[in-house]
Amino acid sequence: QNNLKQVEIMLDWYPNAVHTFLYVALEEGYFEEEGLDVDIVFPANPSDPIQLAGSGAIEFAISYQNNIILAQEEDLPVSVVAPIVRSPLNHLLFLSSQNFNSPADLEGHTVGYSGIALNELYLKTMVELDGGDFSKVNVIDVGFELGPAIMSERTDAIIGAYINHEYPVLQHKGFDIDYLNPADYGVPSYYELVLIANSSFLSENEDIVNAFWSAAEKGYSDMKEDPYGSLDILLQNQDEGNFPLIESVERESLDILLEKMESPNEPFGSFDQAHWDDGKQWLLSNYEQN
Amino acid sequence: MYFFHAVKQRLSALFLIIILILIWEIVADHLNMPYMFPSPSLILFKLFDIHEILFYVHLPATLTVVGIGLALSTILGVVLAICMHLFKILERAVYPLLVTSQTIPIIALAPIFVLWFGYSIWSKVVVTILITFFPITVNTFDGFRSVSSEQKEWFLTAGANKWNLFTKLYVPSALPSFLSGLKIAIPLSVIGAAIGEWLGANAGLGYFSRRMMTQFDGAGVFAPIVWLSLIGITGFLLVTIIEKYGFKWRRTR
Amino acid sequence: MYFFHAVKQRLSALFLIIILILIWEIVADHLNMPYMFPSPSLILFKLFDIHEILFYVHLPATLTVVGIGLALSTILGVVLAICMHLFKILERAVYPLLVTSQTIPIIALAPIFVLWFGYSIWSKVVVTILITFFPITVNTFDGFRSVSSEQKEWFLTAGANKWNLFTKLYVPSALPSFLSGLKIAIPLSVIGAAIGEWLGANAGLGYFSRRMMTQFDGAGVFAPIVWLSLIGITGFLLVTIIEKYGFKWRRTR
Amino acid sequence: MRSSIIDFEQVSFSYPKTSELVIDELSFSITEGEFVCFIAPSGTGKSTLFRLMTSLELPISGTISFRNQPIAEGMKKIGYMPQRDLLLEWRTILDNAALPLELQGINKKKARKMASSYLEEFQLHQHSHKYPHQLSGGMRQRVSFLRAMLSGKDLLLLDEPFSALDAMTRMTMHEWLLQMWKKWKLTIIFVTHDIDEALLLADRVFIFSKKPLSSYNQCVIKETRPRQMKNELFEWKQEIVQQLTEAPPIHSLVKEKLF
Amino acid sequence: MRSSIIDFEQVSFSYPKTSELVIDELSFSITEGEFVCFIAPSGTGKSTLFRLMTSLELPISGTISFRNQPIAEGMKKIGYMPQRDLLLEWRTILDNAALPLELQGINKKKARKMASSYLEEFQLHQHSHKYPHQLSGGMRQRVSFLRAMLSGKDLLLLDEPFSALDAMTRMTMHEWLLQMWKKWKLTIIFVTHDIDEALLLADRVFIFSKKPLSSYNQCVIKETRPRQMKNELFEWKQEIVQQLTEAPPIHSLVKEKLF
Ligand SMILES: Nc1ncnc2c1ncn2[C@@H]1O[C@H](COP(=O)(O)OP(=O)(O)OP(=O)(O)O)[C@@H](O)[C@H]1O
Ligand SMILES: Nc1ncnc2c1ncn2[C@@H]1O[C@H](COP(=O)(O)OP(=O)(O)OP(=O)(O)O)[C@@H](O)[C@H]1O
Ligand SMILES: [Mg+2]
Ligand SMILES: [Mg+2]
Repeated sequence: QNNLKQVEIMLDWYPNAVHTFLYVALEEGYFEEEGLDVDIVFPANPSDPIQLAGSGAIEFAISYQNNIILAQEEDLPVSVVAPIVRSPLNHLLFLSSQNFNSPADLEGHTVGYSGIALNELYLKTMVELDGGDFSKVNVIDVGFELGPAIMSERTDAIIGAYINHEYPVLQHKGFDIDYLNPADYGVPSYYELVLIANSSFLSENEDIVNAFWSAAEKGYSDMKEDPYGSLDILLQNQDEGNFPLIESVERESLDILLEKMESPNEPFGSFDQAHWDDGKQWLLSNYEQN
Repeated sequence: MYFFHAVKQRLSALFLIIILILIWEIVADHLNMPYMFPSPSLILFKLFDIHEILFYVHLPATLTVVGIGLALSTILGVVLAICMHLFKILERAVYPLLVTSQTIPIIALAPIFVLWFGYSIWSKVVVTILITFFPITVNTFDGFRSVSSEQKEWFLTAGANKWNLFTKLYVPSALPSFLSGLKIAIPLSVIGAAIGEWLGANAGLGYFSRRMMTQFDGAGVFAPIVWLSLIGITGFLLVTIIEKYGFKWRRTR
Repeated sequence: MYFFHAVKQRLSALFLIIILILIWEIVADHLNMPYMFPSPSLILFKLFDIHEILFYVHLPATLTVVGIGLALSTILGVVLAICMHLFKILERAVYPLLVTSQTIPIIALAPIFVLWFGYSIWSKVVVTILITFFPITVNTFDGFRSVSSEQKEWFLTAGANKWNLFTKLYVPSALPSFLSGLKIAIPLSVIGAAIGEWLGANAGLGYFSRRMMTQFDGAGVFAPIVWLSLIGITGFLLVTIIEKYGFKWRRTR
Repeated sequence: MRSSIIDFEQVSFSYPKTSELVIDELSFSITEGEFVCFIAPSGTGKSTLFRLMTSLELPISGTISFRNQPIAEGMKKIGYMPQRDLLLEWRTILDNAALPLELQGINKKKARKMASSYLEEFQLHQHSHKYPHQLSGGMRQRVSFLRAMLSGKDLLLLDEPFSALDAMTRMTMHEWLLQMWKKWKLTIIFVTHDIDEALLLADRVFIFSKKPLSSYNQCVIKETRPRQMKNELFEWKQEIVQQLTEAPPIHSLVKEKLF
Repeated sequence: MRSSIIDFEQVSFSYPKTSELVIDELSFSITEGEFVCFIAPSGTGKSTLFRLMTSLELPISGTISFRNQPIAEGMKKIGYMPQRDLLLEWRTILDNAALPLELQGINKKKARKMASSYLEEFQLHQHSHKYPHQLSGGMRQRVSFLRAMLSGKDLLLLDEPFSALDAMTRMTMHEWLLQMWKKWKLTIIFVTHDIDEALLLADRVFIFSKKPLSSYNQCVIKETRPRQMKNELFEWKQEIVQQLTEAPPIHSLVKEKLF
């Protein structure tokens, strides 16, 4: 146990169904078999995983494709290890009573986004493709508190929320929620979640990165075989009170996720450079800072 | 003449600042990680680069919050201190509550204020008030308490009514202490406004700085902070000047 | 005997608190929006419900940060105040910097601390120090300045050396003012720890509260805040007791 | 005989949290318009008597009356000059002197003008814009004295008002005080350690010699004013000193032709 | 003749930010072991002279020397009792009195014990655990006096040390002071407004009458001590009062058989 190599991975968010494979790998001892002692930590802010991986404070992190591209443009030393969720989960959510039918209806309304400014770009693309005037939409950074923002009707809609998390959770709380999919309004598909590593760590410790990934893959195949059993491992790992996950919600979530982590011609973790580059091109030509 | 004297007085501060900035510049250049440790020259450059938007959009937004928050909190704090001073029962009832209110980490409650007040200016003002209210109240109240009982007794025997006692003895006695409180409160008000903006805003220096953070723009994070510091320093200096010219009797010492 | 007296003294505060809580309960029941405005009874219930984890996991984490932060900031603040008092040049050089440092909204910089220090305890301790440092330093320093020149002159003519002057005149004179500063700093330290935790932590009362916010659990947001307040109040009362029993000469008034 | 203005009846007093009795069943009465001096060793309780008269302290037994009313209500009719001058550090001399006038509701400008004319009489006018810490001890004392005089009250309690003054200045102040006393028909109680001063000013001198204060000897002086210092004074002084030390059985000396 | 301990040579002084001159080219010299009294009207500059001797203020021209050295270096050899007692509010009487001993490096316990025995001589021992604000004016003054005496210095500057004391207590203090003066071979400069006191104590009385301080008359008293108050005193007093008022051309009175 003493000669295990210690590494840290920072999740993109608090643990939920999408992280099941990591917890399975941990619980079943796959990491240990690979000679790794893995510590899973969660961020306090949405941009922390990239930045901490960049600063070298942690070895691995999970983040979003477009955010990673922007970070690399700013010379943050982070490199892709493997995509985890292959298509967007990020949706525009609102209470059904708002009766938004298409993004242009958002004109004159307030939309909250999580601390990632990229969401503004998604929203702008959606509104403009629908023929709306984006300058008439009031956009507000509400940080991590996406759910409360619409529940309390302080914002009319939120973007940056996940179709597999906030959506079922809000429904579970008894709210009638509708959503619009950015992909339907001109936002090209991208890898929602990507495993990354600090660049210099990656180049100096390729064996460790490979070991980490093969353990993660083992966790994934266990999860695919017995989704709900694996979910139980995650649920057991939650410390009471700390992140009480709702089993039914997480099951629903897992069902959505499994389809997005792997497709018939793209196995789990496979990286499509062309897909990445297309996304990058769209991003860099549309994104302007500030 | 006087101006040169004042400059000379502050020369050592200037000197220290310059040295610190130089060290910073060298270290930053050496590390070469501008996204987390930008050099001062980079920040200065950024400051000019985005001057327009900082000065005309974000500065006014933050100044409004700081101004309203500080004004309200001064009024509330002073009124409360006066009431506690006048009515012993209020002191015993309110003082513990005040302390309690202060220990509530606003940060943790602030998201809830946003739910209550919405993303209007008021959620930010409330945070500012909550953080500045305590030093003002406590210092003003301590100022009232510092009046010696002998002085008070003399006023009473001289036939002073409550109003006289208050305006001619308590107010002048508590003034220095109140201003000390204000000096502590002004920098806190800037912090309060920044916290408020962080919780939900689409303008303001605190908001802008944090936004740059998520965009990995280290210099952009620091540039609005320079402005924030300027607000705090200006306010602080203002109070210091009032102190200096208001209390002539202290200067003759 | 004394105990009953003390209780009676505080009866009015208790009374006011009870009334406020009752009003809160009624309003909360009426609104029926527990995710943003939980009733006190709900919070109390939650407090018992998650008592174990709050008390054994999150409270110790926060207490450690508050303890280390406050201790370091007291040491630093007092040492700096002493240095500024002893060396005029330092006063002129450091005081303006101190003010500037204070006006930097930590909130906006704190994410960067996280980059520097990671999610270790030190990023939280640094935030706590930055927020509590100013009141302690300023109050201690103002305490030194409050010594009348007449008293100082007497000590000089009586052949006091610097050390005598310091221990027998300046320290006792500045003590009340230092404790006032500490009273302001203690609640701020709790806030500092909470801010720090919000920015990067896996344990702590502030972290937990914010975590509950994303879970739409209103009562869960408030429950750790009750504990945070208890830390602040306990610290504050401790200083008040020291004041009361340390300054016998004031009590005889 | 005129009616009494202050009456002590079996008054006892001790400071809270101390066990020693400062005043023990003391009774005396002072007549309207009288000029009375108190003489007693240091620390016997003269200042305490004043604190009782101004109801800053309350007796533990006995009653104090002002014009036959219990004291609490009469308090605001008493002008008081405490032993330690309590000038306000943030006000100039002129503003300190004007303070009692302001407290009587006179507007600031007029109050200053009035105070200014008195300062001139005290030869302090060239210092009127200084702050208290810039004055000499005797100057502070005179400002404090003036402040008590301007309180506009019928009964004045003066606690060692001239202790920091030289003989000449003191004489001027005596003259001025007697003049005011006559003009405004004041009643004055005056604490001093200077027996000459007591003999020069008082209608009656109270000599307290025991601690706690319980009984006193008195010396009634019928000589008209202005009185002149004379050589015979010395004997009477010696007599008073003796009374202070040996505390013989209570009796009154009446000096018809002292000067 | 013994050597001089303090020398003023053409000293002038005015307080910063004021235009008036307080001291104007004053010269005098005081001999080792002398007991000197200063008498002057209120506000002429006696306390200022003391502030100059302790180098709390610096002359604008002229030199002050202590044992023929410029003053700054001699300062720590001077014990000073300021006019306003500066007792530390947070220390008991006993601890206030022990302070100068502590400053001399004596440990706290021993300092207290020593101070305690002196408090007993001053009959303040039953108050030794009180705080300054619980004392009467005269008691505070005695503590402040004791504090200056215990400073352990050869030269003592006493600024109106007994102004708040009654005749009897004052006599005790006089005796005690003279005893210490002899025993420890002190040099004492004593400011007082009480001419009797000056005549009873001093080898030499300086009479300053003009403002700014520039010249003085002096009265040398050769009578042995202890001196007794006598009837003839009165005439000499009158003479001094006259000097204070009229300021005749400088001359010295020498009183061989005053008492
Ligand atoms: N606030 C107080 N608390 C306790 N004891 C006090 C207080 N004030 C005065 N005393 C005590 O009461 C006694 C009488 O004091 P008081 O000031 O009346 O004396 P005094 O006659 O005015 O003396 P002096 O001539 O020295 O001014 C003294 O023993 C003193 O110690
Ligand atoms: N700090 C100061 N600043 C300006 N002027 C001052 C200051 N201290 C004293 N003076 C002035 O200097 C003059 C002399 O004051 P000083 O205190 O020496 O008088 P004194 O002889 O001791 O009088 P007293 O007998 O009343 O104590 C006075 O006119 C006074 O107003
Ligand atoms: Mg007295
Ligand atoms: Mg003087």
